[in-house]
Amino acid sequence: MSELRAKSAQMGAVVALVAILGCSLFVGRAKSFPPQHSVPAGEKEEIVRVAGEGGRRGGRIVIALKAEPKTLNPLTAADTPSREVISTMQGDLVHINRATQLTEPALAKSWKISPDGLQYTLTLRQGLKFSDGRPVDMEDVLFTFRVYLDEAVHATQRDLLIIDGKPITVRKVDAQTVVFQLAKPYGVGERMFDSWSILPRHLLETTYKEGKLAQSGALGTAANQWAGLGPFRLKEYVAGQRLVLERNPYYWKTDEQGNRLPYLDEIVFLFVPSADAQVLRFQSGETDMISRLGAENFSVLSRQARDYTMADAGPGLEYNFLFFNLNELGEKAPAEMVRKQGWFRSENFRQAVSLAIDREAIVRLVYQGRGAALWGPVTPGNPRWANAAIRYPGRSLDKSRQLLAGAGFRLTNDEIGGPKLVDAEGKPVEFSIITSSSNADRAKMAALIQDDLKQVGMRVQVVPLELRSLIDRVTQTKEYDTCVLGIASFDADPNSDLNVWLSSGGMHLWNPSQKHAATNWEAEIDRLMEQQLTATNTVERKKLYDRVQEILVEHHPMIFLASPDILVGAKKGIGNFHPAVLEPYVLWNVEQLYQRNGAENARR
Amino acid sequence: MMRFLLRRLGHAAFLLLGVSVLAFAFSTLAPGNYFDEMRLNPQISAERLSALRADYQVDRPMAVRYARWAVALLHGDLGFSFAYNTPVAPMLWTRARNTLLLTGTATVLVWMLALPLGVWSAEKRGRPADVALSWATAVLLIVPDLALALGLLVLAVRSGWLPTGGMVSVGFDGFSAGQKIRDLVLHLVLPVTVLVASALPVLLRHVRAAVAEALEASFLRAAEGHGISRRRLLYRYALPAAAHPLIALFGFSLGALLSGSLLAEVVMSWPGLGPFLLEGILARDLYVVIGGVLLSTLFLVAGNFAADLLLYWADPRIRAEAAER
Amino acid sequence: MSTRSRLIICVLVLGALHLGVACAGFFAPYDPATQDREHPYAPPMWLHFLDAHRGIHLRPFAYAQESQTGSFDEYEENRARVIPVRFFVSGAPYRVLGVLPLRLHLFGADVPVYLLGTDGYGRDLLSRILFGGQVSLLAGLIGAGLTLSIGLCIGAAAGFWGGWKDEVLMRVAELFLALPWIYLLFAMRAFLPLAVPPVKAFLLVVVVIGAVGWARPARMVRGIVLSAKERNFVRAARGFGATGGYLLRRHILPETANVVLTQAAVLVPQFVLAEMTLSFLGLGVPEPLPSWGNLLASLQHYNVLVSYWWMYLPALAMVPFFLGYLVLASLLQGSSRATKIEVASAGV
Amino acid sequence: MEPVIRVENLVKRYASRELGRRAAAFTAVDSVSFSILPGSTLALVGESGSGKSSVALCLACLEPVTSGQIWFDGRDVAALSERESRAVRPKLQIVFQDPATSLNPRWTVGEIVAEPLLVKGRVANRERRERAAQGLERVGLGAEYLERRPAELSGGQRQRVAIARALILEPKLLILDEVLSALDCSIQGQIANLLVELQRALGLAYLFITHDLRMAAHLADEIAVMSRGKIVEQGAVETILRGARCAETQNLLGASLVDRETEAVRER
Repeated sequence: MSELRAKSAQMGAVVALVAILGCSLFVGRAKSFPPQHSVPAGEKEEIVRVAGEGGRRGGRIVIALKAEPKTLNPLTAADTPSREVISTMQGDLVHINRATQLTEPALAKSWKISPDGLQYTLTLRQGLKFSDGRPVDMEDVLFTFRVYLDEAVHATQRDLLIIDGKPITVRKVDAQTVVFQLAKPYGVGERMFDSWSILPRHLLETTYKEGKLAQSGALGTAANQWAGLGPFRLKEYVAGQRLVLERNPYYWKTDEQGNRLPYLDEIVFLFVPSADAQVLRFQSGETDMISRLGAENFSVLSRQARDYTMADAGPGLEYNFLFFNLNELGEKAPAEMVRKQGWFRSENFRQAVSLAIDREAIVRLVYQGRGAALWGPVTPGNPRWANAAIRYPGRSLDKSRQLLAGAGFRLTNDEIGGPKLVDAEGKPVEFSIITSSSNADRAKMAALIQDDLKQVGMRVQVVPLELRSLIDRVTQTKEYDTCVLGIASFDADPNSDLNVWLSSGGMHLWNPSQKHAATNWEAEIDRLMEQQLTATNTVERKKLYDRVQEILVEHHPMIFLASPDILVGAKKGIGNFHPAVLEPYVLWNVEQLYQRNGAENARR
Repeated sequence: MMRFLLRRLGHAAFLLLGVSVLAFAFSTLAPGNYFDEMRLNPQISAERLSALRADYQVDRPMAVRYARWAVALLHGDLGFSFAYNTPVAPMLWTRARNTLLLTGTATVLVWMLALPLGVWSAEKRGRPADVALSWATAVLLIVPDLALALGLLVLAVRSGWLPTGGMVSVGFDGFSAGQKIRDLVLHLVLPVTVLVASALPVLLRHVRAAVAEALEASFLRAAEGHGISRRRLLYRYALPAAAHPLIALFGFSLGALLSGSLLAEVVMSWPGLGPFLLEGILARDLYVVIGGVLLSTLFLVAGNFAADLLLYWADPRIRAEAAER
Repeated sequence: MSTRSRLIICVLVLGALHLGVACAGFFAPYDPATQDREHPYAPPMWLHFLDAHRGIHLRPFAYAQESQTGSFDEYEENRARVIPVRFFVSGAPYRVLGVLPLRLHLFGADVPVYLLGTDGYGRDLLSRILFGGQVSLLAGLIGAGLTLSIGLCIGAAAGFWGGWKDEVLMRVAELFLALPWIYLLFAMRAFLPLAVPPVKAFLLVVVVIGAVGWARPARMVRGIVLSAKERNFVRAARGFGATGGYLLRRHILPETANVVLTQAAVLVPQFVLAEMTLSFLGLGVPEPLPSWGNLLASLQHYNVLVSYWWMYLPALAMVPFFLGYLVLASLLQGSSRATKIEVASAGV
Repeated sequence: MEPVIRVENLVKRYASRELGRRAAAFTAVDSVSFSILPGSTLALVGESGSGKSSVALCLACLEPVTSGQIWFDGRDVAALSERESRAVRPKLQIVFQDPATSLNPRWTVGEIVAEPLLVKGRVANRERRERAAQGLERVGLGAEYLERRPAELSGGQRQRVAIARALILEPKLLILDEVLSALDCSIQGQIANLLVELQRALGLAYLFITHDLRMAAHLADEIAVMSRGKIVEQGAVETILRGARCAETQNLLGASLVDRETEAVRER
């Protein structure tokens, strides 16, 4: 276990080395790719020079996606494959480096935050061009945010631009400068500009005016009808089979030697629906990289490693947990449910359950040791925000039994099946855990918990439900006892999980969308989260968030279980392969990836 | 004949109507809808979700949605996919084509194998060769298809002889015509093997039973007595005499062309209708599913119809009866 | 050997196999749900009679397995630790056929002995296979029985009445063949209260599949009934005043008997295997209960497929059962030459 | 003497069925009239497809009649419902061409012969068995055949069993639908003789349906020739044989010389 820790720490160090050194100016035009639309005279092209191992041009990388991306349109994309593909095709103003988890200048070469925290002034890089060669100007930026904010478009991320109920306003100052005006200070600072793809106005304005913007960017879109500011651009889509992207010759980054990035000519996304089939494809050499590996498949690949490298990037941001149904029960709620909730509402009961669960066994049996036991919501993969004071005290059946006895439960003996826990009224403690049937890991966790709780006399049934049915029960009908789920945060910042911790949040799973906080401690979390949202000082925010974590651990609305490591693999021939624990795990530095052996690759 | 055609058309229309109504009803009964998964996406707020739901009218009563869909269908529109945000029909069609390539090959192959093997084992019925064959098919029958498919894939990886899934290699577009065909054939081998292995035992049993029956009919015994060659007897007399049930079976295999290969397609990541529909079902992508179901139903109908036509054409008794009266 | 004596042997063998599964508790050394978290994916232990010093033991023994440090699933046999196996020991409590509580097991040892290895939770595979058979065979029998009895009734009614009733029933059958049943299953599982015991929940799913699967057998039965109805001995019986009920009972349904039995023999394994697919959709037997379907379903995982050969053993355990059913089917088929053709032609 | 059965203007039309098997409504029997006296035999002769078997099925109440009357036992049988006709049927029994298909292969001979009693009900097992044995004896088979199954019998023996079954309810009229044509020549003679004997002993009326004019002449008192659903010629045996007026009758006279076995195959 400790060995793994050390390994992941090392990995982190490697990743940190690749951190950008900042931007430097690169004067002049790209030599090999004369633009179709020339830059106005006197305007220079401001290019980012990226540190790191220099690669060689050419070649192709093939990578599998578990499903077809649903769209190329950053406005409507909601699924992981789409986001992964879009991240390689689009650029944002300010970017969060997935390895360092810090912001870095991207399309905006610099930014300034006013002292009151309400005004963000961003300076746009000069001489930028879309992947079709058309120059980028401030109108594109304004168009982008107009579109994202337009309610009729239904951009999936629109809510992130609404602060304190008021949308951000965007104002152009001059050709290179834009000002974002907030209604209230926003703690995340410039991080909020990450992932807002700057859209090509020249291609989308007509469709926008026709009100069909949400429909554009379908997979069948012709390559010349789609453009972005990412390292790759659309080349070809074959329904059900693959999506091929090609090098964007106008990309705005170079390596240290001044060679225009990206190195690769092509990146091919194959659609391989099952995780096991993906492993097979990787093992047979048909794909070059693999990510989102389960621990079992990871060890199979590691055992048989031939011409590929497997990497354990350490715990990611995914936290898995068990939660109880603490929703307000209506008048018509069945007596049985009322009784069960009587137990669930008892904090001693919840804590007893938590103490009875063997998290080390979960890490070992579910993740084959490639994960971390969790006691609080922030994983070791997010060292900046984790509350170091919170530690997993270990499993204790004795303490668990004591707590239960203190809460009025007692043990009786049943002939078959061992001791049985009954509540104060003599009713046996029996409840169900629902899990998603499509996630084998969580199903396994539930089965382990079932066995753990049997030790303290609780009879638990595991009910695997297909994902939609599960979500429907948790968020709509609210007919369930307990549930095992997991959340993988997009970003290390606490704000990415705001919806989970706020009592009014739709993902406040144990009791979502409350009008008023149901308990004092939930009210306190609300207050703390609101405070950190507007605090501008990181140290202060951390202090507030630490307290949130403490409260969660104290009251156990969710019983945190474990966090899996990010497990990936790549062919030995791939250069600059440095997986991150933030999505996209292996493609975050796609512009720097290269094929060491170009000739061999060309033949394939 | 015309009457018969009209009747058949009526059946088909009834079937399609029934299937579409019930598919709609089931999908309404099944909990959750496409937009539910977004509930677990912390970036999307509840208001956004309800706006989307209203936009796509998933909250409207079923009858209203069905009516709208049916009207659109009459205009040749199968509806819109929630997930892909594009019309369903072209998406279905590309995938159906891939599926047909796979199942078509497998169906031809399985019949080419089952007919001679079935005739052969019917001729040798009761003898060791026939017994051995029937045990072999029995074993094939109880191996779960899923295990078979995975086993073949593992073999492919270990040996490196065959591709481990998909329909074509990555560089397919750059290949010459010969290479293209070779590549496609190599990719077809594994999924076709799985399909053939799962269909062969049952078909073989039917062929054997039908031919054995025909061989026992008295007129064939008489023909044997007249000194007709064994081969001629088997293929010119016995097989046509056994045609009736086999044609019906052939209709079944035509009908299953679109729906019979889900498992092989998913495991071998064949870009066909199966994985697409499964994804649609799990994601509650309503119109994709209903479109797919309708398409498979259409094949079912067409398969039965083709069988009837073949039967009419192949069975002299039916033709003579119809002509005489 | 005559067909009759083969049939008897076949039925006897099948009966013995089923009895073994029914008494799973006695043959299985452990409770199928007991986890041994120190021994996930432990390979099968061999029983020895000869020890390392060539000493002969009358009582078989096994060597203890100890996991290698730093590894999740690699074990070493510790030759120094000998575990003698005892017979007719008292162990985990169980009930015979769900009624009679007992603690007697065929064999056991002081330290767990895994003759067929363990699964990912360290559960004894032998016990799981034996107990799994109970659920799976029950499901297979219920499902096949239901499908066939509904199919028989509807098929016979359609074939015998003919006319518009036949027409309607057959259209409905086609409808049933074409519908996407997965939806219904999702809907059903979602409406089922969560508190339903797992076996019951699963059997309910089986009942639904059984109930919707009638169309195919119904078409077969209808084909036979249609031709049986036109047979001269049926006409003759009508000729001396027989009623419809009499004809069905005495002449027509007996004609379908072999086909129905043959179908049953094929359908039982099919229903058992179908559970694999159901597990895939989360509708199978839930943890920690074993069933052949969910034991096999673990083979879907690539790592299990290539790393732990003993996880194939459940498939092997099913072979005698399924072969038994198939042999029974072909024996029954063989004893009814005349009706074979209709089986195949029933689709028209 | 009052005839056993009197058929007046019998018409049988088949509606069209699925798969174009019968494209339009097709008239199998067109205004057929005849009557049969007790103890006498009418032979209905015609080529295959001439409608004679349809007449047999209508008379036996096994097919509904399109129009016309069938007077039997003082009632118009054709007008009876399915349920009512059940009471009449035992009195007019039919024997089919192929004994292999008219006997249920699963049953024993004893069960087959006694089946009409089983249908009638209220007959004890033992009595059924005794009467079956008597019935078998009447057609020249011993009680040792009771436990045999049809597959173990020869064609002639099977036809005897079928006749025994038809007689067990003591009918007045026996409809013999091509009962001889599936049999070998020598056996044909034996069965024909048996029929003659039975008629003499029991005073039965026969409707003897055949395509074999010579056999008809051998057995019948009167002959009716059918063609395309109509009776084209009717009269005493000698009249027909001597002065066949119709082309159809002449054809049939010729056809009688053709090998009967091939004929049987064509008839299915």
